[in-house]
Amino acid sequence: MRIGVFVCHCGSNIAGTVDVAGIAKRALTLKDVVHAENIMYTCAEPGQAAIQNAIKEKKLDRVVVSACSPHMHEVTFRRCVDKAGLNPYLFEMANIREHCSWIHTDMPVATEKAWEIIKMSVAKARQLEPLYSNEVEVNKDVLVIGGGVAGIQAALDMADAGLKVTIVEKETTIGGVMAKLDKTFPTIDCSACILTPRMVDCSQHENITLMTYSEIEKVSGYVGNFTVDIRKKAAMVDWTKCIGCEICVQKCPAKAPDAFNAFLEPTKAIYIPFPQAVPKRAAIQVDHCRWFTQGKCRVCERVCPADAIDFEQKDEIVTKEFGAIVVATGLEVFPWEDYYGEYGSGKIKDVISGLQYERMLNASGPYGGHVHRLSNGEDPKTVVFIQCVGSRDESVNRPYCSGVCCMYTAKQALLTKDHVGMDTEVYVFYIDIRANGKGYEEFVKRVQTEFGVKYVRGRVSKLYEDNGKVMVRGTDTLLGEQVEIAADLVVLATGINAAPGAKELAQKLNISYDEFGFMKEGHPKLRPVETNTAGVFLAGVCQAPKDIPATVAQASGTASKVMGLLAKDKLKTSPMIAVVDQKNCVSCWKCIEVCPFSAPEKQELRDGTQKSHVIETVCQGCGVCVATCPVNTIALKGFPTDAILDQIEEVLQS
Amino acid sequence: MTLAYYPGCSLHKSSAEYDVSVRKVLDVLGVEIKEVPEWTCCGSTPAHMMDHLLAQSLAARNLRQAALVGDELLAPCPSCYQREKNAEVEIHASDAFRAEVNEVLDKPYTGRVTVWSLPEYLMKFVGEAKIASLVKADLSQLKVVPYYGCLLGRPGELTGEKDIEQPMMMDLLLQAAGADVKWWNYKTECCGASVGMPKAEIQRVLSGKIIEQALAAGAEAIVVACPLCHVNLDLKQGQINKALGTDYNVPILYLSQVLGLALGLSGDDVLLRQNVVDPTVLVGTAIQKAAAIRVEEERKAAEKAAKEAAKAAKAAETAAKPAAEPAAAPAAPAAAPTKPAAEEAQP
Amino acid sequence: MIRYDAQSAARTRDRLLKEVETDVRDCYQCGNCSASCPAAFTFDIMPNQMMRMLQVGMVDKVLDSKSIQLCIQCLTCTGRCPRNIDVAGIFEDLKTIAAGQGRDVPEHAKTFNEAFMNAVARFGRLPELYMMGMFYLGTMNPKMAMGDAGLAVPMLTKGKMAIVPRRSKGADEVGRIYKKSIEKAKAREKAFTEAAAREEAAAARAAKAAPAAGAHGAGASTADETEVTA
Amino acid sequence: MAEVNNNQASGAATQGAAPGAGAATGAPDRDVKIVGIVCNWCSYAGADTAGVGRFKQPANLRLIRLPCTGRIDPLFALKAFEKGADGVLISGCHPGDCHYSEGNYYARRKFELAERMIHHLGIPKERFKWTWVSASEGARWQKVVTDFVEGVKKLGPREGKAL
Repeated sequence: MRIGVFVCHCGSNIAGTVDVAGIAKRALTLKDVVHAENIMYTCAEPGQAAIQNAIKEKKLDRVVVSACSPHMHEVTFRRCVDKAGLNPYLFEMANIREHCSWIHTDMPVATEKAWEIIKMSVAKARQLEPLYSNEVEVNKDVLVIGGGVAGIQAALDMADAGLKVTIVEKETTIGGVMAKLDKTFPTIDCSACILTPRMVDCSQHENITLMTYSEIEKVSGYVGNFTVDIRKKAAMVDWTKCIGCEICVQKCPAKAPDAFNAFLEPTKAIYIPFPQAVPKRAAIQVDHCRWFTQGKCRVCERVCPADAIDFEQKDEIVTKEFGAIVVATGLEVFPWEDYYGEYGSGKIKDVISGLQYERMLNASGPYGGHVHRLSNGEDPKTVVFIQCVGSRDESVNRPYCSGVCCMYTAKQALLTKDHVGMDTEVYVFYIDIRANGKGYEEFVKRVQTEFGVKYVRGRVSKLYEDNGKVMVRGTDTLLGEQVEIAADLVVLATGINAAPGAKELAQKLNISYDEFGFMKEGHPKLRPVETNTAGVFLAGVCQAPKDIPATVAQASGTASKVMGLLAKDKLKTSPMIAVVDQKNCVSCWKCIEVCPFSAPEKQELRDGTQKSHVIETVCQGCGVCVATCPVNTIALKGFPTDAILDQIEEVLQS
Repeated sequence: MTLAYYPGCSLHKSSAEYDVSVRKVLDVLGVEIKEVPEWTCCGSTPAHMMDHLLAQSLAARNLRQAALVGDELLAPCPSCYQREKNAEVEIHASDAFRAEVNEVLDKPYTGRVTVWSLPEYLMKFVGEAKIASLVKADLSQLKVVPYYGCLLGRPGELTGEKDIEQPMMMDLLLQAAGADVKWWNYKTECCGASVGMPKAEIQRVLSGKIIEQALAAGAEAIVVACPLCHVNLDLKQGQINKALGTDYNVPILYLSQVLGLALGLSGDDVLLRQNVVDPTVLVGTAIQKAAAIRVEEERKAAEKAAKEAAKAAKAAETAAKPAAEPAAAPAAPAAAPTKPAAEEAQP
Repeated sequence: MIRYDAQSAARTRDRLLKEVETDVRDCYQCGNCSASCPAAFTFDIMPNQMMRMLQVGMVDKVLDSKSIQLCIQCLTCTGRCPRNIDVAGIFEDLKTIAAGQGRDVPEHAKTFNEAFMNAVARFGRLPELYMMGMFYLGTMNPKMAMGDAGLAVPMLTKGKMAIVPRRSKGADEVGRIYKKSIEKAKAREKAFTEAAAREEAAAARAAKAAPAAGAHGAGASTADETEVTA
Repeated sequence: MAEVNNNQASGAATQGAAPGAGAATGAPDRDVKIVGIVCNWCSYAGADTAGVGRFKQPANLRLIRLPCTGRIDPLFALKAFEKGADGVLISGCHPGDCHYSEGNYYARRKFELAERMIHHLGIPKERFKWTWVSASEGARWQKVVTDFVEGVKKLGPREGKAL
C-alpha cells in the first residue's frame, strides 16, 4: 500500500499554530506512507497539481489531505484525485483547521494534536476500498414551499426555464408579507405595483401550479426523487366554482380577526384577504362562522351566485413527486405584545407594530391610507418610532439584528410627513442605524435633512398614557440626558421572527436550523442557498432576515442552482451505503425494522432461502442497520468498522 | 405544616396595620403561622449597600431562626423578602458561600428554608378559587389599581416572576376578592424607596407620579404590599402635595386589608384607622353602593320574573281555551326559577 | 482629554465578573438603563455613561460619583437591559467597594447607611425614630430634619413609632456580624488596592525594560508602541 | 487623541485564550486523552462552526466522524476505554433533527444502556458522555467539550488500560 500525505498551510490559518513542515516530515515515518509534503494552499491550482503529480510519480493508492473540514473541500479533493486516475473514495481528509489550529493557540499543543489527527486519517485510509456510484433517474418537477416574493421569484425563474413548478402556500393567496407593505425603501415605489403583476404571472404561467391554503404534511425520498404529502385545508368553499365576487363577504354577518391587516380591524368569517388576491377565492374561518359555532346562518350559501359554498368540505391529502424542493417560508412579525410589558403589552391603543402602521399607510388598507390615532381618530401631531423592538435584545432572546427595521422605519417616518403633513413632529429612537444597501444611507440622510425627521440616539424604556397622550420615556445618550416626549402615535420597529412552524418543516425535510428557526445554509459563503440535504434549497427570510432586494436576489440564485441540478437526466448516488454479506445473514429482519428509508428488502435466493438485501438507490448510508445487525453482516461502505477501531487505537497508542 | 412568619422591623412597628391584617387574613384562610423566634433586622437596603457578606449574613441569621419553625418562610415586607430570598438562593447554591457566611454567624445555618412574598404565597398555597369562595363583602364598587413596586417582581431570576413588567399576582388576588381592578402601565415604577430620607425630592416626584397615574387609570385607591411604598404614598402624601402643589387625597390600602375586608373582617380588624389618608369613607361608601345596586338588581329581576310568569300564564290561557285553568298552573312555576337564578348571578 | 486605562478596566471587569457575574463589555450603549432610571435626574453620571467609563477604565471617577450613592436599587435597569447586564448589581458592588475603601462619598447615603446599621447593630431591630435622629444628626442638616419632623406627629398618634427603642434578643449576634464582615470587607479592599498597585508598578517596569518587539502584543511591546503614538 | 495603554488587556486576552494549552504544558503527569465520536451532519459540523468562530477549547479531544450516531456501536466506547481512553464523548443531532430522520433515536436507546454498562465495568460515569449539538451551535460545542474535559481532568488519567 502506498499512501501520500499532504499537509496544508492554508496561509497562516494552519501554519500559524501548527508546525506543518514538521508533521509532514514525521508523516514519512508512518507505515505505508511513501510520500509526504507541506503545501501553502492544497486546494489551490498548484496544490491540486502537486497532489496529482505525486499520485502519478509515486504510484500512490491512498491520499490523505490534512487541511480544513471535509465539509469544506472533501468534494474538491475527491475530484482532484479522480482526475489523476485514483478512485475518489481512496481519499481521506484530516481536519486540522476547524478542529485544531483555529481552536488552539499554543503551537506545541496544536502541532501534537494535528499530528494525531493525521495518524488517525492515515489509519482510516489503510482500510479504504475503491467505491463506484450508481445513477438514478431524476424527476424534473420542483416544489416551492411558500408563496411570498421569494417563492414567486424562484418559481417564475424556474418555470421560464421550462421546469414544472408547484407553489404550496399556507394562506389562501400568494404574496406573503410584501403584499401587505405600502411602499418599499429606498425608492418609495409602491409594493403592490411591483408584486401583484408577478403574482398574476404565477397564476397564469403554464408551468406553475398554485396550491394555496395548503401545507406540507410529510416528505420522504431523496434528491431527484422526493415524495411529498400536501394537505389541502378545507376552505368550506369549492374553489373550482368560486369566482371571487366577494358578495358572500359583504353579506356575511359574523366578524373575524383579519390577519392580513395585522388585526387592525376585523374582517368577516368568510373572507378574501385583499382585492388583488391570487387566486381570488373565499374561505371560511370556521371557529368564527355562525353556522359552525351556532348551527344557524348559511347566508353565504344563499347569496353565492356560483353555489360554491360547501359546509361539508374536508381537508384532503395530495401526494406528489418532485426532484427538488425550494423552501421559502419567510417570516412572522415579532409578537411584541408578549415580550414588552414596559411598552404596554398592546393595551395602549396608540402603540402599534411596524406592520400595522404599514397597513394604516396603505391606500388599500382598512383605513384607505388615513394615518390617525386609533384611540380617537384624530391626526397625530407627534409620532415616535422606536427601533430594535425584538431585535438586538437578549432579554427577549432575540440577539440578532432583523436587518430591515432601520430602513422601513426611515421609510415610514418619511411617509408620515407625506401623509399627515410636513409640520408633523416625527422622532426616531435608534441605537445604531444600519443602512448598508445601495442608496440606503443616502435615503436615511434625506429623511433626516429634507424631511426633518428627528433621530434620537437612545432606547425607550417606558410607554404610558397621560391625559390622552402616550408618554415616551427615553434617553438621548449623545447628550447624556433623559428625554420624555408626549406622543400621539408610537410605532414600534418590530423585528423579524422565523415563520411559525419553520422548525417542524425543517425536521420534515431533515435540514438544520438555528435556535430561532432560521434554516441553515450549506456554507455561508460557498453554498449560501443549498442545505446539507441534497436537493433541498433555501430562498429568502427562512434562511435569515433580509430585505426585498436581497430576498429576490437569493431566490434567483436558488432557481439557478435548481436548474443546474435538474439539467442532468441522471444523478450519481453516493456509493457510501450499506451492503449485506448474505452468507452470514440470519434473516432476523432487524435491518428492515430500523431503516428510516426501507432500503433493506427480503431477497429470495436460488436455494429458496430469504436473506436481507439493501436497495442501493434507496439507501442513504446512515448505517443504523450496520450497528443494529446482531451478526455484524452488514457493512457501511466508506466507514468500515475496522477503520473506526483502527482510528481509536491510533489515538490511544501514543 | 406551620408557616414561619417574619414580620420585619417595619411591620413590627410603623406598619402594624399590615402586620395585623396579614395575620388576620391568614387566620381566616386557615393558614397556621408562627413568628420566627428571636428574628432580627434583615439588613434592608443599607446592609447590601455597605457589604455583600454583611447583607447575606444578617439575612442568613433569620433563615437559621426560621428553620426552627419550618422550611417555608413568609416575609410580607418585599424589602425583607428580597434580602432573605437573595441569601436563600446564593447560600443554597454554593456550600462554599454557606461556609463563608457561617464563619460570621454565631451558630451556623444548615437548613434549606424557602422564602415567599405575600402575593406569591397566597397564589401558590391558597389560590384565587379558595379566596373567591370565602368572599363575604361585595367590593365590586371599590375601584383600585395594584401597585407592585420594585422588589416583588424584580429580578425575575430571583423572584420567579414571569413578566416583571406586567406582573399579575396582585391583580388576580384582588379580582378574586371581587374588587374593581383597573389596568395601568405603572405597576412597577419605583416610588423612591428608602431614598425618601437622604434624598427626599426624588421620592416626592416619583411617588407623586404614581398617584397621578392611578387616578388617570380611574382608580380611587392604590393597593400595595410593601410598607415602604405605603410610607412613601400614604404617610408622605402630605409632603408630596406640598412639594408638587397637588391636593391628592388617595387612600393607600394594603393588599391584606382589602382581602380582609372582602373576607368579612371589619375595618377595625384590619386597622383601617392606622392609615394616614383615611380610607374608611371610601371603603364604606363602596360597600353601601354595591349593596344598593344589588337590591336594585334583585328588584328588577323579581319584576322581570313576575312579568314572565304573567306572560306565560296568558299564553297558556290563549293556547288552551276554553279549558285554560289547568294549563296556566304549570306555566307559572315554569317561569318561577328565573328569580333565584337572577339572585345567584350576584356574588 | 481622557486617558483610557485598559489595565484598571481589566481589573475592575474581572472583579465585577466574579462578584456580580456580569461583563461591562456587553454594553452597547443603548441607554435603556438611563432611560429607565427613576433617580437619574439626580445623578452626576448617567448609568450608560458609567458602563462606558468602566469599559475604558475610568474607575476612580465612577467610585467617587454621586450616582452610585443615589441609586435606589429599584432594579429597573437590570430588568430592562437588552444585553442582560445586571446594571443595578454593578452599582451595588461599586457602592460596597467605595464603602470598603472608606471613600468619602458625596450625598448623605453613607451617613444614612451607617446610621441605619449602627442602630440595627445596637438594637437588633430597626428603631425608626432613633435611627432618624442619628441620621439627621449625622447630616448636620437641620433643614432636612425639619422637613420630616412633620411626620413624627401622625406617626406617633397612629402609634407607628416607639419613642424608647428596646433591644431585641439576638442583638449581640447582629453586632458581631456587623463588626466581623466590615473588618473582612476592609481587609479585602486593602488587599485589592495593594495588588493593583503592585501590578501597575510591574507593568511600568516592564514597559521601560523590554525592547519594542514581539508580534502577539506581549504587554511590554504594545506599551512601547502606545508611547510612540502618544 | 486618546493615549492608549492596553498591555494588560492584550495580556489577558492571550492568557484566557487556550485552557488546553495550560493543561497540556502545565500538568506534570500524562494529560487526559478523550475520544469523541460524532455524526457528520450536526455535531461534526457544529465543531466546524466552533472552529470558524474561533471558540477556544481544550486540546484533549480526538474526533471520529461517522455519518450518523445511529451508526455508532456502543462497543466503540468500550474499545476506547479498553485501549486506555480517559473519557469518551458521543454527540449527534438533537432529537427530531436527525439528518436521517430517526438514527439518533436508535442511538439514544443504545447510549442509555451503554452508560449503565460502562458504570458497571467500574468506570465513573463522568468519563462517558453523550449529548446533542446541532450544526449551528458552535458555542454549545465549546461548552460541551470544555465542561466534559474539565470533568475528566478532575478524575485524572485512568490507571492501567484494562476495563
